[in-house]
Amino acid sequence: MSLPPLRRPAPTRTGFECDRAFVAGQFAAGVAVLVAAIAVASALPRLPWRLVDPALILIGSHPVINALVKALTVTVFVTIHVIFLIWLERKFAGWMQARLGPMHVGWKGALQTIADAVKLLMKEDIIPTRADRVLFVVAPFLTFMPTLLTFMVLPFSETWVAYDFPLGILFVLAVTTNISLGTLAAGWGANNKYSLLGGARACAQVLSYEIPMAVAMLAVVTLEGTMSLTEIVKNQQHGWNIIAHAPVMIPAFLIFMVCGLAELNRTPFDLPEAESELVSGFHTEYSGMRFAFFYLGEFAANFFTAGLAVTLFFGGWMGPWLPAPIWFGIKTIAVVALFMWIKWTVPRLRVDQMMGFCWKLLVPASVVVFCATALWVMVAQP
Amino acid sequence: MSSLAILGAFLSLAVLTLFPAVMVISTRNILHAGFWLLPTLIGVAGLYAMLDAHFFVVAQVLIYIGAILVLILFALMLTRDVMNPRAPQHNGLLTAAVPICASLAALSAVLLARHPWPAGRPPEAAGAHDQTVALGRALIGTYALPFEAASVLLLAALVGAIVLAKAPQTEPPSAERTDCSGGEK
Amino acid sequence: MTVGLSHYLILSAALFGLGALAAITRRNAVAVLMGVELMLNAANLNFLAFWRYLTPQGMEAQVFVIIGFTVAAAEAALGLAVVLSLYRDFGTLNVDEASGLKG
Amino acid sequence: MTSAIGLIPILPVAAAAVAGFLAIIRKAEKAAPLFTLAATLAAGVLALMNMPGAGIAPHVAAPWVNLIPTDAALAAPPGPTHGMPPGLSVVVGVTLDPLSWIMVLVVCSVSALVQIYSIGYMAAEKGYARYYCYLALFTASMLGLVTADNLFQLYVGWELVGVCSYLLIGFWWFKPSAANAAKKAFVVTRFGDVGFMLGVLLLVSVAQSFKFTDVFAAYQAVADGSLAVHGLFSAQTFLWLAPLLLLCGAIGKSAQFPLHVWLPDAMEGPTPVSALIHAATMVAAGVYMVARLILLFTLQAGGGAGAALDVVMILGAVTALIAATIALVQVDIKKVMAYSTISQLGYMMVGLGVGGATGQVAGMFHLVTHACFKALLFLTAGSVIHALHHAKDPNDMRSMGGLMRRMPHTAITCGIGVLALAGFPLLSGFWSKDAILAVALQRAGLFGHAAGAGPHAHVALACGVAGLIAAFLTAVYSARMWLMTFWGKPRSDEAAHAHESPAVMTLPLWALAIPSVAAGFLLAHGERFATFVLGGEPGPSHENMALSIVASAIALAGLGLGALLYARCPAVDPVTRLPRPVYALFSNLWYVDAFWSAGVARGSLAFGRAVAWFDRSVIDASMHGIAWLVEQAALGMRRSVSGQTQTYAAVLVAGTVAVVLLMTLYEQVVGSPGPAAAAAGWMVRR
Repeated sequence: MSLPPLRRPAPTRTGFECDRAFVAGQFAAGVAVLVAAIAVASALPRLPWRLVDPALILIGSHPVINALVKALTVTVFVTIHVIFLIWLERKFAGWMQARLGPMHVGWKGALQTIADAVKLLMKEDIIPTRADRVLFVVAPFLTFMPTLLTFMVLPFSETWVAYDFPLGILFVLAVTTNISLGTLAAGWGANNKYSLLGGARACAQVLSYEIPMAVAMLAVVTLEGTMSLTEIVKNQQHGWNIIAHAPVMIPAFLIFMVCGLAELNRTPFDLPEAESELVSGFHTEYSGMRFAFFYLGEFAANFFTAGLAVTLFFGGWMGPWLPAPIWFGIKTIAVVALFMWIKWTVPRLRVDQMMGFCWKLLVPASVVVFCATALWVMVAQP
Repeated sequence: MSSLAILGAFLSLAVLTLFPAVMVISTRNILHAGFWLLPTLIGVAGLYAMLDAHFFVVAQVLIYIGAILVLILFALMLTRDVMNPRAPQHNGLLTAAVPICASLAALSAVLLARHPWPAGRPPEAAGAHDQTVALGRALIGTYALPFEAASVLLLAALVGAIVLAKAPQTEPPSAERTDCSGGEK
Repeated sequence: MTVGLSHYLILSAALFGLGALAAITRRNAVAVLMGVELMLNAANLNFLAFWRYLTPQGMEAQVFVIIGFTVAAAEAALGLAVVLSLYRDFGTLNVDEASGLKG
Repeated sequence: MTSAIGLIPILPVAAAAVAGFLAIIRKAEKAAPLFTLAATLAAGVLALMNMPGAGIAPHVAAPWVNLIPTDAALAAPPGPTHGMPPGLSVVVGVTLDPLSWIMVLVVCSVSALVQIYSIGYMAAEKGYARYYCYLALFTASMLGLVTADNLFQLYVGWELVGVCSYLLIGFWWFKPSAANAAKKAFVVTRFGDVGFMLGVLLLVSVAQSFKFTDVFAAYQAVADGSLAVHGLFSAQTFLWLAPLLLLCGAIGKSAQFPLHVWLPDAMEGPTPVSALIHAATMVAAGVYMVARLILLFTLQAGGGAGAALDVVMILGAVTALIAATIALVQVDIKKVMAYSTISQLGYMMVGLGVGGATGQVAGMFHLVTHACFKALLFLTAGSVIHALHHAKDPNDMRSMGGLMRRMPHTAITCGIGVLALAGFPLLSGFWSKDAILAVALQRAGLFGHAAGAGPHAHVALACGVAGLIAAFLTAVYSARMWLMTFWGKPRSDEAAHAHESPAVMTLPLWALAIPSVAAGFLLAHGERFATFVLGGEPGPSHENMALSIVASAIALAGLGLGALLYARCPAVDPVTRLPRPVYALFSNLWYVDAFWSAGVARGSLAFGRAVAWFDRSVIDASMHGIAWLVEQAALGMRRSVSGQTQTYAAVLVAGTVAVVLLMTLYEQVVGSPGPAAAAAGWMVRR
């Protein structure tokens, strides 16, 4: 009796054996979509709006209405771009991990995030019985609001900035610190020890890394002599800071990047929400729309930090041929991609390592960089 | 803006400042009292903005909210096991202190309001950038000494805080541990 | 009716009174600190109001406010260190019970 | 080199510091004499190199060392052009005029010899370095005193030597007698020093300067009537009061009657100290001071009153006579010498009391020769005591005798000293004592020149005769002392087995014996001493053959009487066979000590007890009452200190509100700011 010969099954294309080039193409396509969207948006001011609707001009010139319109615009942008960023992140993660990522909803899963958002909106709004209801409810907003505020001063171009604040950098520093209030409120409000630990960790982490980050940003301020973000970009028209002043700006950028990662609670500094230790940290008990807010804030901060890095070090909206906002978008997405690359590559630090790294290395290093910048200014630009 | 709008802004900021301050005093939950401090501080920042003190608006947010308030809340969380919202939150001075503090505020308010201050508001303060530049020059120029004194104060506070907060190296035996609160509880 | 200097002064007097009330009557040491912060805020508000209305060209008031911020920060840091050692040594934050200076 | 004379008082201070350091660390104590001796010798050499010539007195002033800067001096811009600050200020200065120079040499040489001697004498003592520290400090103070060019420095040195004397008398502080003697010396001299200080202040208040030259000028001006004296005193009172007050200091420091009682007790200190301080130098400070300021006394005498000078002379004569009689009956060898010293100091005062340059020269001459032979005598006494230190009372002459054969160097040098003291012809004491008697008796009109008797001739005559009697007594007790100590057979086992002291102690004896023999002749010959002291101007000669013969005869008679009585070593001391009341008077020290202890000390104690009673039952009681009230009030107020900081804060706020409210209401009612507002405004303006 002879048994039929063993046959290997025919290879099938599964999600786990996808083509890397294919995924990269999808990623590129996503970037192209975003760029196109921004291009369209950048064309909008060139359209003859004034001819279309004089009433709109009237409304836009009134300070209060002007402010409201700007606020609304910023809010909408923050909300919308996060949808794209989340999709991008998932695709990127898929690419890094040699899989496809979301594929089914919309073209290449482009609408997956919207579906998820709808799902979150539909979910039951759970508030734990023993929770501190007020703080539990307020916390997501406290986390999201500062991030939203930072976008006010982020210059997409010379004119595309909601509030060209002369003390922009200081404003950014002041506002971003307040995120820790939200994490504290969330950690406390849930009445859960993991949440509390996560909240405390997040607070300590943000406060600690704020210092080298601020000093690194002050180095840029020293170099430029202004705190206005638009002014800083304009001063870079003869060369990006990181190239023109490479000896001091490259270290400053590195410090800024590390601190930015920590401020964003991203790997390798994602201790406050370390899933394996703290079961997602301060938003363990959150679900539904409240959880969405945390997520929203996190991704918006991601984009903002990248945009700030671009503004400070990579010439902001400056660039040839293309409109200014498109350049800004390209550069920012590149930095965001850098963040994602790090996130999906590096393992998490231990909590004592993280604090020690900040206080023992980053703070002194940032001070050294700051002093070096002052010397550089004195020597190179008398 | 019209003067009415300014008055409206002022009044709403005053409410934003004072009502949470009342809540800071009266709330039983000490952590909530800490969070009530947030609108008060924001209100004060808004008043700074009305006074054209642009730098201090941001500094208020950065230092008072970003640093001090967070520090306070942090301390409250570290000591949460002694927090009991059901225990009385005010000492026996409450009945005496309310009229005292009310008369303090009322007396100062009356005296300050009656004083013949120069009427009107000087036309324009310098812009945010110029103001900050002037402040920076003042701090490293005319007022370098106060500035250095403040930095020394901060350093001393830093060292003092470390010394105070550092746990004792060797715990004395619990039997011999002195009870500083005295035997007259 | 325009907003004048006395408006700000009265507002800061009220804020100062509230802060003093918190500092005097609250039993929790941290709440006492909060009251002190309120009082410092009132003082800073006074400084800046005087600066805006009386000496808009001078820098004294602004320098004073900087010092005030510094003092507030130092006070918060030291005060919280005291609170922590109070908590460690007494097991309470009730300032009524920490009366070692009793005559 | 002249500027280096500033180092004369400073070098011993440095040495004292080094010795003190050694004493504190208790290491290498034996090295202390090296430093102190070197400093003392260096100071002496500095003085030798800067010998004042005719009309030239080396002087350095340090205007930048201004002990009492005046406002004007402080306001003056600093710079080399500003020499002496104006106004009442003390410019530190060191002067080396003949008077100072002589004193510096005496102090340095005696101090150096005593330090050498002490190497042997103190070898076995504890506190060796401490001893040398004190000695060097004393030397420094004495040098500062004698080189001062102003009253302030003089006074500072004056008090410092007093302190050093206190420290050295009480060197063996664990002996109650030494401690008491130190206290007694300090307290008794304080009586005089109070007067001295008042005198200094009186003079300075008139002269507006501390400098001697200014003081003299001012005093002269007051005498002339060209300077008015403001204040409590009239010009006439000032003229006699100021020198008398200064004399009070001399009475205390130079142990004149009636404040001499401290000096015999001071013999509790180590014997070399007695030689240096209580024979040669410190006790001479009073004499030096009077000589230095003789112009004040003399000017006043020239004014016709003469009271101060007469007081000096009478005091000196009384002291010389009384001390001599007491010395006659003492059995303690050091006490004999102590009273002898007092007696000789009285002689010097008699000389100074004659007044003017002649008296100054005579007194200082005797000071110098006395320093030589009395230091010698004390050192020989120390040598004897050192040899007998096992005896129960090594000072008691009754247990000595026959030491001539055991201790030949000591005996011979002591004999020289005794002869010099007694005024044996041609030895140093003869010349100086002769000079004093000569000036005194010449003022009385005897043995004199054609000028005849000076003012107050009867006083001078009485004092001269007293001096002659004292000279006789001096010869008697000198012979008694030497014979009881060295002649005959030993009267105790210790005396029988005594040994000569080591060379380090006998060499200084011989070094002092030479000037004891020769100094008088060398200095008196051709009036060298007078010429030098008076700055080149040859003084009038006082040598008088007749007086010399008389004095020699008296001295020889005294020595002969002493030899007659004591050469055969009588079992019973012949002085005890004096008539009983006389002996009682002598042996009870003329009841002076008794007067002080019974009258003054008891009186003070009784007064003190009364004051103490008042203090306890009235002042203290009222204070206690107040304290009780405060305590009761505090017990009541203690309740308010609850330890509750918040309560304090509440009270603080309430108080502020109340004060401001009251101020406001006051202003409302009265219409003007109240006193509280004014005070607040004043404070703000400040």
